[in-house]
Amino acid sequence: MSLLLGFAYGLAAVGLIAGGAVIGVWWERKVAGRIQLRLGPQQLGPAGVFQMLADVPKLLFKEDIVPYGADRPTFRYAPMLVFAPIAASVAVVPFWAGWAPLDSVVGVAFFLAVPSVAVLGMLLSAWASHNTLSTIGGMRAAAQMVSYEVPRTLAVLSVVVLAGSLQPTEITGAWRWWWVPLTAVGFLVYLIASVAEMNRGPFDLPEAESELVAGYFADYSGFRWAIFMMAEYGSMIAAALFGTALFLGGPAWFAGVGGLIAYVGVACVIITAIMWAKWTFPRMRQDHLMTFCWTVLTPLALVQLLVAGAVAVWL
Amino acid sequence: MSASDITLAAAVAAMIAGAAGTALTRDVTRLVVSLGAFLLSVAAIFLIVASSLLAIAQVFVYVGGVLVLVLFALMVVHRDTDERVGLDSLHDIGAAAVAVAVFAGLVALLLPLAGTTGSQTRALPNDIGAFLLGDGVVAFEIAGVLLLVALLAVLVVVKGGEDR
Amino acid sequence: MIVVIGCAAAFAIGLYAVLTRRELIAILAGAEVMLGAANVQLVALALARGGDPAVASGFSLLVVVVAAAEAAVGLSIVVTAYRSGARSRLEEFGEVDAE
Amino acid sequence: MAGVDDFAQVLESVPGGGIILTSVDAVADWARGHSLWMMPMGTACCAMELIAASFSRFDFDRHGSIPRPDPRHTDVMVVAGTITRKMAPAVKLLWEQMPDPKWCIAMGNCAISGGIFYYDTYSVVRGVDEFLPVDVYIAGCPPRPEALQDAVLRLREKVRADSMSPGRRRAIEGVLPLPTAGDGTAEGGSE
Repeated sequence: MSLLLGFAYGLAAVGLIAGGAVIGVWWERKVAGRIQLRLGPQQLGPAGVFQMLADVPKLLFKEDIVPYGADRPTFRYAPMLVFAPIAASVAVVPFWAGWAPLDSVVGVAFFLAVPSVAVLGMLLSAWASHNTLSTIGGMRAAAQMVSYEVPRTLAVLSVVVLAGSLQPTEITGAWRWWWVPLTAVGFLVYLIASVAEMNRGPFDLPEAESELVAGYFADYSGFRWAIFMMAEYGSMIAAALFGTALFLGGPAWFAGVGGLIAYVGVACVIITAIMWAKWTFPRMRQDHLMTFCWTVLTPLALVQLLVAGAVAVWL
Repeated sequence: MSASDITLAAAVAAMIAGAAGTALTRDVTRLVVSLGAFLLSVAAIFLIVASSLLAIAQVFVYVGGVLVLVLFALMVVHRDTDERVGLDSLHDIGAAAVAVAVFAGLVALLLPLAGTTGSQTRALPNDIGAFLLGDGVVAFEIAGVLLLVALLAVLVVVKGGEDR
Repeated sequence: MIVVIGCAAAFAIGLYAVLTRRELIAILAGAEVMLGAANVQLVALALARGGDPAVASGFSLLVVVVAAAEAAVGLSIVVTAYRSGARSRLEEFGEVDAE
Repeated sequence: MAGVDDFAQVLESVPGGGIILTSVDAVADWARGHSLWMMPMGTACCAMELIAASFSRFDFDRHGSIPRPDPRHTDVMVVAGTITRKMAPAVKLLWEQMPDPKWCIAMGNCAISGGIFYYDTYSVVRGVDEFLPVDVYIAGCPPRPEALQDAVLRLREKVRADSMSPGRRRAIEGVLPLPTAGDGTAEGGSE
């Protein structure tokens, strides 16, 4: 019975991530258009909302290229290894006050740990392409993602310390409004590190499609490439939902359906802000990226943790 | 035999399969995938018998950290070879005999100990935290110092390699 | 019980990998297998003997952390050895350079 | 694409298979026509107009066309500019790296015929159709972005007339000259 329920949750999570990615790509093209003084997709449906209905079948009907010399099974299934952990991480998001699909006592650690398996999929896909440039792109991605996990985890820890629990539903239950000013720096660090973690601009060195030509997925075409894109958007959705729940209280504002709507609405605003940042800031250089992580974000997160710890002791 | 026993048996089987793959495969990616399967099934066993925090730590540290490092090192070392890399090994009777002997010894030694049934409860994260900052605080701090030393050691080793 | 036997088998397989492999990183992977098996064995035996699960888990947590440090140092040594003369196999370490 | 071709052949021989084939064709062609991602192969001054076409004032994204510099992710290669004999192998390699189905737009006189370099030059390829199957030609030196948008809309009409089955090309909407049904695999000016 619980197995069936888990299966249903899994399907729902994949649907949420894939559907969210489809809507997200359309929304991103509209946001990018507005920022660059254009309109974005317009022709299919009102304001081009059905643009993705054309893009997805097109990618499905594209040729599925496996390059010469590639490690066939690894090349084919590595995208799934990138997508699956990110879809799994949605399981611990507390959508409802006191309820999450997987209400684990180590939910926060789950959310931080499971997506890190995706790095492995990226490295494997880079290595399996049998392409020097892909390999270098994969190493760039791995270095960035492993490094940015540190400030991200430290930033989340400040909320964990305040709530005294690793369970997301308990954290949202214990949430108080004054946590927001107290953990504002931590939230900022979390957002920046999450953006770097999902390989989006201004930290999209692993992709950098206009300069470095798409790093580790350079040799993927058609739907396998779309899976990488879906993983990126899925990780953005998951990070926004989880950050809203932990730092801003998320579903704890109102009881019932109103809470869910407000929660998802705020998460959508955060997603829009992430897109805004991508289309506004220029891309960082690789060494600046790593320096920024270790000399700015990590100390900031540590200070935030110290402050939160002091307050937690003082209370 | 209950459902959890079956899950446990499956996890143990996956663990042995992963270990065998790590020992026998000749391909770099197969080695990494096997090692990943091994580490994940270890996490599954931890989840079933001991504690969810331990399982998550295993995934975080090993799969997300150590395994990525292993793959990273493999990619650095074999970067300039053009054909697919083969990992050769020197199979011989002696090594197999030693391994079998160790296995037999371990089973003979440990199986009598495992006969008694102990507590079946799993540890909560709070209990583990209370232990680590209570009775185990010395070990905890030493581990922290060791991590710092390891961090410095890695920096020194890699920097030294660059200077040479 | 099944865990104890399984861990002994995995440990032996890891030992076999360490003994037969010629590539340094593959040897390290074998060592990781041995460490993981020993760690599970530790927890399983502690629980089977009626130990406190929190103590067993906490101890294993420390082992995991320390093993990660060991892996990082080992891999950095491998990469450095490779960079100073492209050696990543065991035979090539027969003669250590004079300096 | 051999598997798709075989499948299409089987479908055509089965009674009622044609209905499935044309339905799938309709969906696929609609999707492909409205999502023509560009491989910007800009080598000379036409590239400026190509870049201008994507940004404000002209906005290629309206038509669902976005530039992707990775050949593996794109559908249509826009050759904008002079292609020299040294560059030609690189262009051909990039073309071959694009996944099927793919199309090519020759933008500007240099890409069509060598343009002003047609005479007295040893180094310029006289038109990219010497080595690429060009679908749409845009005249001009350089053509305005509007001309490029018109080319994409023309290409969309051509895509809409395409079929999975090599023997079956549907009745053509618009005025584009295309090979009629039955004369085999010719596609644009390829062979």
